[in-house]
Amino acid sequence: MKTICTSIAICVLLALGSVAHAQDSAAGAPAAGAPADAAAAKAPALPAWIQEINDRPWDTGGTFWLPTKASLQADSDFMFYAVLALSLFFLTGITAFVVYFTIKYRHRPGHKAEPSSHHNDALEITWSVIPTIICVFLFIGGWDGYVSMQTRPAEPLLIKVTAKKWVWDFEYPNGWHSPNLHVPIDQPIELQMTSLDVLHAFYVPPFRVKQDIVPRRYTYIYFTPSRLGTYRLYCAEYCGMNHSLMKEKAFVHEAATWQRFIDEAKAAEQNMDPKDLGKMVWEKKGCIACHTIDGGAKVGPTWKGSWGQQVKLTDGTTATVDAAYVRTSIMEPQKQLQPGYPPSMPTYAGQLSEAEINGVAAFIESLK
Amino acid sequence: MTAGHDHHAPHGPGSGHDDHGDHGTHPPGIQHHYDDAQHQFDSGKLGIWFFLAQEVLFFSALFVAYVLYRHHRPEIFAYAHHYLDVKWGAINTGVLIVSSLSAAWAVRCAQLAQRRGLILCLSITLVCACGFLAIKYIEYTHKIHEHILFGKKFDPCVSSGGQHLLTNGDHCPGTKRSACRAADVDLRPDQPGWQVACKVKETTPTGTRELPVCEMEAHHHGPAHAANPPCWEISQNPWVCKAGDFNGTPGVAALVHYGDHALRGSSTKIELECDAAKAPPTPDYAADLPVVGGLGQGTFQPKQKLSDHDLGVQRSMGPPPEHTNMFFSIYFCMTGLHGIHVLAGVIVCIWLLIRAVKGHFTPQYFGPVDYFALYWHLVDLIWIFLFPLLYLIH
Amino acid sequence: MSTGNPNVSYFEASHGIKNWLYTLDHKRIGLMYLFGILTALMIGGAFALLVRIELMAPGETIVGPETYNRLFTLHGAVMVFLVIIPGVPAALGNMILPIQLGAPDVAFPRLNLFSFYLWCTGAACLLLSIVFGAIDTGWTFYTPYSLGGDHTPVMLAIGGAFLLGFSSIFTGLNFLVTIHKFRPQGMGWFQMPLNLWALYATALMQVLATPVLGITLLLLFMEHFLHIGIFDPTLGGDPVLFQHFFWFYSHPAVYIMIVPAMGVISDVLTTFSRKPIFGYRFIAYSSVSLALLSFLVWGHHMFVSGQSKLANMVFSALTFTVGIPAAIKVFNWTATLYKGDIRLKTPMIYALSFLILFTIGGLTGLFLAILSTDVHLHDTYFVVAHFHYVMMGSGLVAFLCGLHYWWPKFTGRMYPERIAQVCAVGVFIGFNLTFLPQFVMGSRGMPRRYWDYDPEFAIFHQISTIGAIILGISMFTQVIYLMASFKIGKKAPKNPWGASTLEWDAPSPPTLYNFPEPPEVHEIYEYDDIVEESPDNWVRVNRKGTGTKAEH
Amino acid sequence: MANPAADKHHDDHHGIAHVASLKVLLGTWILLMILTVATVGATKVDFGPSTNLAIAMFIAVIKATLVVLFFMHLFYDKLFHTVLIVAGVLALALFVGFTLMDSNQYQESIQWNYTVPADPPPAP
Repeated sequence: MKTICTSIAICVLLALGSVAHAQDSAAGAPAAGAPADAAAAKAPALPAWIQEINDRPWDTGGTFWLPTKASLQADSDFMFYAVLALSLFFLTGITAFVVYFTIKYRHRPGHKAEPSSHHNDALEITWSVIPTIICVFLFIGGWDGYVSMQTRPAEPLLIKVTAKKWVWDFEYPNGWHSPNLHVPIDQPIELQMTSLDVLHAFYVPPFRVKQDIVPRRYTYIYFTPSRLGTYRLYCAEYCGMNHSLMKEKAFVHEAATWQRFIDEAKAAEQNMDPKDLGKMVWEKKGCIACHTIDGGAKVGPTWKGSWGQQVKLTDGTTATVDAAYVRTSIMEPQKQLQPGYPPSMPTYAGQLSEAEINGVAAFIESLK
Repeated sequence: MTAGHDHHAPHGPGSGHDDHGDHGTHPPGIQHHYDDAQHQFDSGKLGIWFFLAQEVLFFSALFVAYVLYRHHRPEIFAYAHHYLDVKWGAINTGVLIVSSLSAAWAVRCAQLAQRRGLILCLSITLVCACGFLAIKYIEYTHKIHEHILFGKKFDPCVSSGGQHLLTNGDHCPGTKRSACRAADVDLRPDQPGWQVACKVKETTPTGTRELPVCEMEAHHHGPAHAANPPCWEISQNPWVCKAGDFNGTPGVAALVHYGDHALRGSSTKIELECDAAKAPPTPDYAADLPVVGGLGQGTFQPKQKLSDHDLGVQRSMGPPPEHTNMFFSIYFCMTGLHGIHVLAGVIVCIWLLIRAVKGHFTPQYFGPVDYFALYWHLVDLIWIFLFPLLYLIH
Repeated sequence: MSTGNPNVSYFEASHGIKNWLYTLDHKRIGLMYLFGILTALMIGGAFALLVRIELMAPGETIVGPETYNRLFTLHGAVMVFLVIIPGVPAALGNMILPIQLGAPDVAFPRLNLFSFYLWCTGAACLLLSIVFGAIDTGWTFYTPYSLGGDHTPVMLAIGGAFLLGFSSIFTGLNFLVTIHKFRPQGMGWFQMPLNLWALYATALMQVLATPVLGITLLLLFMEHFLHIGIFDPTLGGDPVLFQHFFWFYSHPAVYIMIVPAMGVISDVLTTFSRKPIFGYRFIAYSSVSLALLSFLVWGHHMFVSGQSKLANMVFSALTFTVGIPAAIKVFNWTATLYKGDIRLKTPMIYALSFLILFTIGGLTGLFLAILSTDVHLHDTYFVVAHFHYVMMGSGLVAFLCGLHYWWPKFTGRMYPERIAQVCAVGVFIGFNLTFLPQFVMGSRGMPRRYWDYDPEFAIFHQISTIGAIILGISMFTQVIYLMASFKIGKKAPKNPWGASTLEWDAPSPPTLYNFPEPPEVHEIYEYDDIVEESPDNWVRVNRKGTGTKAEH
Repeated sequence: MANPAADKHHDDHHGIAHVASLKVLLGTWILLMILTVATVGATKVDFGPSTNLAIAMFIAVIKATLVVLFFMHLFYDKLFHTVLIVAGVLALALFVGFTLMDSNQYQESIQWNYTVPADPPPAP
């Protein structure tokens, strides 16, 4: 019996280890350690000061327990520390009693259990009522901290968030789209969020805000940034293979620089050379997750040297890779599937502007 | 060894089926670990009651889904329940109640050692149960044939003019739901004729403006409309015609209907500008209906506001509201799961019939019959709630 | 009833594999459950170790993202459905409940066997899904992600969980009727051991909550294959509705995991302190009130998942009411140690570590019940640490405590005491080393289910992985020496711990119908009547009868 | 089929469990049939959607209690069995109530008539 158990455990370990390795060599994750976007080649097209801001590392400061406080919603830290103190008090109390009793009344020759009352209603009532009172206070503290997060401020700055399998897209009032969040300081922000495929969650630890993003529905977050800096932005609801790579940055700017930033970035993107715009789309809109530009194998076909090639499609027909081919495979990817690749590309209809589609085509063309 | 006994059918799809009665060769008596027949019977009774409480919970999620969707999207239920045939539903309810009576009677016969009565009652229950399943089979095949199914497969025949939507067989006078958009709904398919493309101009003392013509909106005037500017709804009354082949039969343009409240003041003049090429010759029918003549000067008076009933009928004529498939998802889940429980009951009833014929049941040992009857009453109970919830929507 | 010679131990009552596979004897079924659960525990533990080794360093260490997602999903599914839900009730409960009641068997022996085979088929389906590519949806199957991807593994996993659900329902139903109808004369509701109160409360939850899991998985199954659209937003469904359905079962499920564990601890603490339990009625009532309150609080899993403000407020308030009975129990257990005569045998070490770990688990639950802190802490490693403290730190530790406590009784062999104590301390240290850093990492913002994480969390993951290895080793050694004790274990006396509940009057291992002759019911906390004749061998001295009271 | 032995109403408790008298069985059955006809008839009259639903539910509850009390012998049976079935129904009501309370709040934010974002105009 014993040998059976041990052998099962060992072979499960080995089988999974080996299967795992074979399956994943194909996926190939970005270089370990370095955040995904910093490794991308410098995009010369953006003005220097925008690029400098984009490359700033995110803030890893904060106390032992909590990250830096960067929004008014972070006042909930008081409740965190209150409950922490309360818990430590009760924990040390219980542990002290247990250890003390175990040592004092440990079994030793001649020691017998002295008779003691084994029920004392007064004591029972006290240690039922006291926790109840504490809980009432905890609930009230939690509730009014939560309400400040959930009531819509007077006239918030509306930023539309669209989450998609493994990329973020923030739309600013001037119509500029960016994978990173840029917000002015001390301005109440409203994030109107929706998802295009599965559940995601917007989570910026320093802002202490988190809200799931549900497909075919709008969910909202209201917060007011209160500290300049760059903070990490995570997806907190499990959403599939690259859930752990769906990470971006949230920037808090001065009010003036924020306005200048989004205007100049938009302008830069508009008159950017299509090739560079295509490269930026490839990085920011999630193409990088499946298509390589250096000929390497990944989930989808590589873009390098594919321009003008005759490609065989699963339905037997052949097509040349040109602007029309790129457009249809962006809009209705399921129509043109190359054999040997999983049909898992989602449609980008309505998510890429006209300039961006031409940019992608130009970028692929430039990858001779 | 003594014949053990078990008390209920732990079934549910895919989980295999345990038998109900005992199958020991020993004449039915008391299992070893019970003190006496009373102890064994009471334990079984308690076991079956726990099982019934669990069955109530097993159906709970479906009732939650039903209540949620009916509360939030009543138009789906108002529209879709026309597809269900109340006649068959009522017959099924009757059949189940009869089978419930015969099951209860069977228990009585078992207790009074009336073996023939027991066999008769169990057979009646069995026949009724099979009848119930047969009726369900009829209803399901009708729906499958009409494509009135759940999820993506919901593609029934739509817009059959004044009558309700029960269509028959292949003849689908209207358009398939998947093909039809609100605009090209043919509301009187059996009368070919004209669809008039019109524009509405509102001249008020301050000035005239052209109002957008909303397509025929089958939904209720929910918030979606609040955002749009006040618009005119060309709501087709039963005699509107369909665009295309004109063969001279009479038709009338439209009944213009300004939202839900009466016209604002008499100074507003509504003009209906119509496309000459499609205007039919002067139709000759009921006087109070507006007349469209010539190029666009047709002035007319709006009819009185439609009663709820008329609105309901009108709504059931239009294309199905968004996501009507949800009703049928819930309908098929509820009646399907209930059907599976009836099927399990049938299997158990057959098994009990065999044992009754073998004379296993005595006034001291009739547990299985009693537990089966309790289970059967619960299945009947669930149908008692399903029938009004699904079939009798108003 | 089960066949065989009734006056030898149930091992020798009948031989041959057929007599084991078709047995109706609750002890054999309990033992077969135990082997299945220990194997599943090893498999789940292996997945956990692979997850922890992968998280040793940011980026890819041993596996890529898809396999990592499959590993943590399988770890969750195997541990929840196969190990921790059937653990104490099905394995230990089946073994001990009838003997503690002095009954020859459970109320419906055949249903008991049917539950076991449901468990086996469910387990086979769940583990078979690995062969077909394993599921990567998380053990919660959240839609709409779980609706995509290839269907066979998800179908198998859902089918498996469905069958395991019914196995749990029928076990619960069996226990409820047995406790109601098979109590001997003189054992009223308040003369029963607290373990039975806990099993009663658990069975209530099993019977009333698990069917909702059944219907939810059925709907998910139909959603997957027939696209009925009830959870798929593109067809009008609502993903939050799935979460309501799932958590309406899954919160009572987490109480199905912890309440029987509390029952075991209530018995073990009083035995090894040689002193009646403090506040018997309060502990008994808090078990049942936990069972009832567990149906009210499922919304606290969904505070940030799109649930409305009103519902969040209501669920947050109700969640605090669930905390109170647990607190009462902890206080009563600590009071039981007062003025006792505490022997630190292995079960007692586990019971004391349960007390500490459950206190930490319970208190960290407060952080997550408070709305404003939960928004920050939800779906981070803080939650992972909290539920591991409650499920593993309390649930599994109590399972091991009960396993060691009743091992002599149902195997007739003593486990090696010294090694067991070392392993118990190993479990305590390894567990704390693994999960304390995760609290800090979580509150600093490390999200859950991340295959690649930011470098600033690396130090916490490394400590956690080392702890996991220590934990893995001590768990693994336990399985070895427990299995070895079948052959080389010392013969176990009738009452090695001097416990006073009814099962210790039965021979170990018990005969086919547990007691050669109907047992005599005693007051359960009369420790003065029980005297230690020789080390680990206690004898009940009948004061009324013989009048002589052996001196200590 | 008629039971020749004198069927005194309340002498049934000498057996293992209560024997339902024919009068009660047939009476309940007839009542159920009448109520079914009534509930179908009630839909012919238009009291407005909510009242119609209330009437249908009221009749269904009466029928359900009839079945539970007389066909399932709960009227003559142990109280604990009633507690059980009531517990099941209460859990169901709790489930429905809480979920409805929650989903009531977020219905406006659901994009019910979701139109796929229009494709950008084709390249000039």
